[in-house]
Amino acid sequence: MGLLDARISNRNVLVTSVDNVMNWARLSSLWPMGFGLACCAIEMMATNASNYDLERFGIFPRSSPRQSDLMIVAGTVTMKMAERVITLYEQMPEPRYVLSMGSCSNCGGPYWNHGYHVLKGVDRVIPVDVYVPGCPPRPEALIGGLMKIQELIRMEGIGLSRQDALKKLAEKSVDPQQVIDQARKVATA
Amino acid sequence: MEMFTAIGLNHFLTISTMLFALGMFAVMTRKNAIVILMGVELILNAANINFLAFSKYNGGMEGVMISLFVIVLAAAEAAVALAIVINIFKTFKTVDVSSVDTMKE
Amino acid sequence: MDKAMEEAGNIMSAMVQESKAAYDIIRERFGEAVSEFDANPTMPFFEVLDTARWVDIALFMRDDARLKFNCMACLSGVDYLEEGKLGIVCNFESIGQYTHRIAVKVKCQRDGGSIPSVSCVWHTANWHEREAYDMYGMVFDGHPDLRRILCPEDWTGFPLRKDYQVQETYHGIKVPY
Amino acid sequence: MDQTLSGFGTVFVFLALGIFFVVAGFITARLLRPSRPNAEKNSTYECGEPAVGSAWVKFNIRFYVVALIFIIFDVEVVFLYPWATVFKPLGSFALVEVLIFAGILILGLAYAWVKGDLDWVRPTPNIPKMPELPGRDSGRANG
Amino acid sequence: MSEYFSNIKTATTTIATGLTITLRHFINAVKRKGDAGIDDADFFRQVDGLCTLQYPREVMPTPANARYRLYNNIDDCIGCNQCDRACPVECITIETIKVTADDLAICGKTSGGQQKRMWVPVFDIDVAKCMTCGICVSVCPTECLVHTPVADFSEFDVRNMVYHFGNLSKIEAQAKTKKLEEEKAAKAKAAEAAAASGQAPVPKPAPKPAPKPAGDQAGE
Amino acid sequence: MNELTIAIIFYIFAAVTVVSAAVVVFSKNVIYSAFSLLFTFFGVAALYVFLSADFIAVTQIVVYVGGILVLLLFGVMFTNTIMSTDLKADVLHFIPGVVLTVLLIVGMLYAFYTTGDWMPGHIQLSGSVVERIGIETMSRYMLPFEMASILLLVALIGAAYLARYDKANKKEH
Amino acid sequence: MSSSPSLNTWSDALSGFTIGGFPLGLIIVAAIPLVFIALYALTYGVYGERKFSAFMQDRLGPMEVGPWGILQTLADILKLLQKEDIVPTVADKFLFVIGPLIMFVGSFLAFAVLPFGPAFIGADLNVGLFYAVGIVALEVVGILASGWGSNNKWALYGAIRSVAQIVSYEIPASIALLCGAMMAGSLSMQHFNVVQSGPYGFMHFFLFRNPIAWLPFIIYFIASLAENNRAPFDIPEAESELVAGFFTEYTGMKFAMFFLAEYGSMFMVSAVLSIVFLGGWASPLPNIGGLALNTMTSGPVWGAIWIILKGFFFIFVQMWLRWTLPRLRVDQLMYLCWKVLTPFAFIAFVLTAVWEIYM
Amino acid sequence: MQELGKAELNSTRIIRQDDNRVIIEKDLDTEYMVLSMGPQHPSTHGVLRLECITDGEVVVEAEPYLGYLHRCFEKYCEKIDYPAIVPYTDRMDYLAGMNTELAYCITVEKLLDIEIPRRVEFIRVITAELNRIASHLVAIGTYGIDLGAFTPFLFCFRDREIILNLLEWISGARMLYNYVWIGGLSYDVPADFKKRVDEFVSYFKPKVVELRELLTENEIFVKRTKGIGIMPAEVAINYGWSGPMLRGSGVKWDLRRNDPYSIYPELEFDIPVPDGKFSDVGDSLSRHLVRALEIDESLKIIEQCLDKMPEVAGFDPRAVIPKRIRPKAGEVYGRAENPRGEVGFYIVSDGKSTKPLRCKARSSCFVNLSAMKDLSKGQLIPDLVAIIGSIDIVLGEVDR
Ligand code: SF4
Ligand code: SF4
Ligand code: SF4
Repeated sequence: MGLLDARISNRNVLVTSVDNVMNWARLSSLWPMGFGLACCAIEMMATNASNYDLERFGIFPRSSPRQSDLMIVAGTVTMKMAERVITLYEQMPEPRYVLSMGSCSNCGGPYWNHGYHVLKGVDRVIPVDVYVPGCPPRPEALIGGLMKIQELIRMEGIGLSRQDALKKLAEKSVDPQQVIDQARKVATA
Repeated sequence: MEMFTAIGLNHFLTISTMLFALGMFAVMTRKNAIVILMGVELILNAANINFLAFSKYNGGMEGVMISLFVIVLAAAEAAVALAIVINIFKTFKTVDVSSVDTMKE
Repeated sequence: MDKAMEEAGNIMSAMVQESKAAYDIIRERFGEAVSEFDANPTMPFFEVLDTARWVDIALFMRDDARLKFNCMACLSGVDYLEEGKLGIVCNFESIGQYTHRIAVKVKCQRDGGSIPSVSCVWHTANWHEREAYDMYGMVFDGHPDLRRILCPEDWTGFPLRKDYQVQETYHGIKVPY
Repeated sequence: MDQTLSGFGTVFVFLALGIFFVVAGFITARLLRPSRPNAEKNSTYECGEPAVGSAWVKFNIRFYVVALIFIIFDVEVVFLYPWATVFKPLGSFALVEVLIFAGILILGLAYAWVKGDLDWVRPTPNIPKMPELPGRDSGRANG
Repeated sequence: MSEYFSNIKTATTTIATGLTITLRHFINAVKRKGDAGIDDADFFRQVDGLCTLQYPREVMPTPANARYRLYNNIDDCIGCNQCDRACPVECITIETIKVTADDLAICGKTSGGQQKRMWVPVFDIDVAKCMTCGICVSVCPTECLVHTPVADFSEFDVRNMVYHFGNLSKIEAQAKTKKLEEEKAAKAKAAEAAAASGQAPVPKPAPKPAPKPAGDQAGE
Repeated sequence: MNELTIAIIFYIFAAVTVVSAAVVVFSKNVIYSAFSLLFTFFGVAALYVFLSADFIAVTQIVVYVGGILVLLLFGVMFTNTIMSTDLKADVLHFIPGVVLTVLLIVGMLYAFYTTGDWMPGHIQLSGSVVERIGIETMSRYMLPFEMASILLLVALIGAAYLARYDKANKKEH
Repeated sequence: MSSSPSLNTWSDALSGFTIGGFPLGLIIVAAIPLVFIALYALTYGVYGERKFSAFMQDRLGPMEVGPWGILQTLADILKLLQKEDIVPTVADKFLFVIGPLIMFVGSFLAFAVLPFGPAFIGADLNVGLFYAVGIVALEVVGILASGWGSNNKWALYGAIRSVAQIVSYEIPASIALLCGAMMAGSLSMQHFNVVQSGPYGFMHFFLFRNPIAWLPFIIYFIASLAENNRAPFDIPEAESELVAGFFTEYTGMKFAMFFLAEYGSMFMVSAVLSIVFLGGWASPLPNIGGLALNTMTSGPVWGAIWIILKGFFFIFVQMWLRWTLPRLRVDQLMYLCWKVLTPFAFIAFVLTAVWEIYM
Repeated sequence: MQELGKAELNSTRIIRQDDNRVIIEKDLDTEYMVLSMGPQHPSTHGVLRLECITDGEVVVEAEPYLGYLHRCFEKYCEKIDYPAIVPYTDRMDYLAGMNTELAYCITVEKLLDIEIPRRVEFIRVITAELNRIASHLVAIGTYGIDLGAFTPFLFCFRDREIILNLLEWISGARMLYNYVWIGGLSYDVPADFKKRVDEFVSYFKPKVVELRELLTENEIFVKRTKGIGIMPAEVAINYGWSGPMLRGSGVKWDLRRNDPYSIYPELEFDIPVPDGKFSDVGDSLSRHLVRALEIDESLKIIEQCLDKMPEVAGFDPRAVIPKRIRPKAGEVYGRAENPRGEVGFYIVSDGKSTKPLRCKARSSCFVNLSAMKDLSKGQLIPDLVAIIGSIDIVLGEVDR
């Protein structure tokens, strides 16, 4: 039974500072599993490559799920692949995060209506933390998504579930409608 | 107390005896050829401890030199013996010495 | 359609003429086993009527010195729903020998129909036939390894048939959106 | 007390510290980390597929031959090291002696070389052939 | 034997070549390429050196026609439904209410000066599904549906990615529907009355609220 | 104080040696036997240090751990399969083995402890053991030294031949 | 036993304060800084690798974790501490756990004989060099234990490959080092440094003093790459073939142990290389006339700086190679070892012996 | 139950059961191991799975399993309009979207029988060749990774990034362009386009040389790939190989020459085939070389196109795009030379609907990969990786 499993009711200064250190470590060293499915994977590779260089954030891909913290589901998950994705996800040690990259893994994307063999969203089989939209998402978008994951981790803590963290985040984050309004402003500007 | 704290020749001899006995036991009772080989290695180690112990407490180089040659021997022995074991295994599909000697090719 | 055929019969492009020449050789050898030549300007083809001779025709096409269709460029399954048939369309060409190209159609019954496999003539037919089987469900007789190739082994139905209904769940995962 | 020990005493301390370090690391990790095992998590990794069979199979004999040649030369090196510390005063005679010693073993290397034990035998790969005609049951091999 | 040595030689030289190349790059690492976008005239000014762009801090400008997040300027949308029908992914959902005659002025005109005849209470784009193919944009007659260069908009919840661009709230929409119904009823009544009175009213055009002609003339 | 420390370290290594040797012998799993041999060899190397034979100690590590143990492990891995045969090694002639072993231990220990004058006294070797070994091999032990090389050569040739030769297949490969 | 009485190891220097003959407590005191140097070398090896590789690849490398990313490794280790520990059901629990331990201890033990300065060495064994060569054996067993214990096919492939590779390359490596030992006439690590230091700086280094020394130098360097599973010899953990080699199944702290062990041995071989052929802590700067550069740059502190610099230089070269070259195949690896390096090592051995005796 | 293989000297049999699991029956000498390589494996380039039956390090047989990325492209074609299929063709071969689009569009154009403006053709060829370079860069880069060289990969991606920038500039998207439309293009090129592409060509030329020195000429690389996975020309044709794979086997066959489309007949370029000096004809190295040399050829083509491209004032690339694309009834098989080989579309139109009745995509990788099983026999695992890498598969295209 480790500390990260513990349920702590009173969160004093000590706990929070331990939290901060541990969260900092986790968010600074997110090792994704080198795992590409489709076109998005190429953009993921491009993000890893020199021009965007994910290693700046301490993100560098490991090929074994055992040593990775983050699963970037980059591409179309098909029915045949779904079970493998579950297995691979399960084989990652906790704490683990899932980033769904691209329309396909968000919700089936371009293949959602007639794609009989396409899983309509990877969140049907594994819990997803952050959804990155785009088809394929630009490297910038992927980096943005990873920063969102870092934001999420920052909110986590000993004895806090992921849901709590999300709630905490939701309190801080903006309403999606505002995003649109903002977009409107950007577009009109 | 003195007997336990002042490490002397007898301590080493005792250990070497134990190793030797364990090695003997393995050689005598185990059926797996590889474990028998391990037993032989234990015996050689026990012998080496004795050589070195006597060498130290007698102050000559003989023990050291002989133990060196024993190690050479052990290496050669291990190489050849394991090659034989592997060959036995290839032929009889087992490393069980008790069944090997009753088997014919 | 008819008009187009007529036109094509009158003025055939060089490519179609080449195909026609190749067809004539086959026709000469196999007679009624093959249908009339369809001088489709974009893809001239003929149909194999006697499917049992399909492998022979294929072998002849590959090995005859005048044809040398050594490359099967494509093999597509097709569902002829109205005719109640399934079929394959193969595109052939001759690499390095001639410039002629031709397409061949082979059809079989929609239910329980089978087509002889030509994977013993062209390696490439092997996977293409598996794919056609996977998508349409026609059986290729004599195929060495006729398994589904794209869909999972335990997938139900043949997705590209016109009347395909997608299954509700697969291994407990919901399939439709 | 024996002087040798003081040198090796440090080695012992390193040993103890090394073990301590590892164990401390493990214990800290144990205190920190979550532990939520499940069957799937504990299954063997094989690229996402369920593993077929155990990995504990007999391995190729070639590796054994490598270890074999290694051990022989290892022992040789054991003799050469003490010699290296004193060969200058001992002079030509010792050199000749050692050259004979090494030469004999190099003979062994040469033997292994000639016999192909040093070659990592690569099987002759299959060069694809044209498909075989029907009628024979050999579709498998080529298909 | 000569092969043995020539092997060693080629290996050494080619490895040395490779090492020089990487070393050159290592030394060049003092230079940086900068964030010139492809639009900039000096895009190729710096060809060696680090090419990493530290994204959240430095951004390379995207070209003007970059197709990322969709944005609908609903003020210009005439609710013609073209985009919905053209979208291969079917990720646009449009519901329209015909504008009643007295509302035409309120509803206003597009920036192109075209009178809008539809309320668009629901204009949802599921950007999670969208594949940014740009087909919808290319068919939009008023050019109100545009791709913005904003690419980075990830979410914690995929449902947040359905963007609602509609220009009416639910209540308003209900009100407008009611109004339309009333107007229709009124018209029907008027028509009835007219029929009863024997006057042939101007026949109402297509009942479907799809101003197709408008779409076609600007849509190519 | 320091005597005690040394004694403790000695006992630690002695215990490691003997216990792991016991595991080697009594373990049902050949792989465990092989791996605990590592600790035995290591412990014995430590004991060699106590016997001032530092060179031999390192040699022990180099040859036994790096060579023989690896060879043994390879042997185990080649000849055993979890899948078909089990890795358990059966015990043969158990009773006579125990009897003989006990007799052996008792007899030897008796001999050691009753013979009072094993130790003529602490005679320290002068100079470095390594250099002494170097000199001795070149002079007094010249012949065994050269013989060792021949022995090794023969062992190499023989073992390589055996490993290569497949009797069932009647061919070298 | 100290074979070089003129030298004081640090522990010897402190031994005056002990009450008994056996300064265990002080050895610990002496060892701790070494441990920290070792750990420092390990962690900054990792960071350095990332940065160097990044620069060679036109990238920036770690940037966001601490200024210029210098806290990256710390974050990695801290993170690995928090990771769940997975022991696969089918794995052999005992071997699975013992593997990383043996591995780490093996690479750590080697640091005991590295001299970091004239009086700054853990243990100046008179068999120091031999010890440094031999202790690798522990790693071999650790690798086998973890590979077999994982009961994973990739891991087993990785382990067996790795072991075959390490044991094979130990032969040319040890013969190459033997050449160094012949030049120095001793196996004591300190002795190497002493005989290579002098007023003429680098002129005293074996590499420059002896016309044949470059051959064993290169042979040892290549062999050490292979012993550390460094590219182009990284076939045991070849990502594109074997996923992650023998540590495929390891998570969290256990994986960290492998990680640290790998970088530890990297520093270790680099240090050995510089000690045996490049004078270790001896300053390479010569005294030129009145400009006593050498004298100025000698001493305990400078010694540590020099050896760390030299070590890091070779680590840099290792990385440089790694990020330049493709990987060899296993048969090519064996070819290189047995048919190129070993014969050349023997040639070097004979030449060195002849040179040393007759020149 | 099928028997897959036998060990030589005893009764070991590898059996594929009816439920398609492979089991090993009784083994005595060295054991066969069933090793599943993929779907998540660094060197299967996506989600290919190879079920290798290995004897030690030797692969007895490797059976490819596909379909992990089967995205129902052909189903989609029957459900959506002709122009809407274009973005889906992008997603088929996502590394060479332009080329696949082009293949699809010329196929439909054949069916529609329309004349394309010359400027459009030039732009199409330039973008397609740019995309070919980008695609080959990925192929070469990932091949480097497969063989353990990481740096060339990053260099390739660095340069590819510039091509992506160029193409994004033209089309608005980085990878999946939807730029080539049936009968035209979605936009005209930007004003500076010629200049920028010219700059790119002069920037890129030294980089190609650098790449060659770093990777292709490296002795280790050569030793790793030379003589591995030899495919004789005749069998390659029989396997239906195309593109660099076929040319690697020494067959001078390039659809841009042998079944010319667009303006390729007007352009001068070589078709590189290995001469057997640097590599053995038909081996992995040849295939790699062909790709590397094709980059040069593509640059040549681009330069020529830039020279010849007509400038038309007020040019509208959408001018000849039919309002409603509804081809007359007919069948067509059209194809183009993609970076990975021949990509063909077999389209059946019934003349009534705006959707094809049947659209089959003939995928180059699918066909190229089908030889994998044959090529893999008796290879070492590292060689297997080298062979897969040299086939340069894009799973999106294999599985469609
Ligand atoms: S989201 Fe788009 S780019 Fe990503 S995998 Fe799906 S289709 Fe490809
Ligand atoms: S960009 Fe394409 S997918 Fe997205 S809404 Fe428009 S038409 Fe649909
Ligand atoms: S096509 Fe344009 S105007 Fe018509 S509904 Fe869509 S966004 Fe509105």
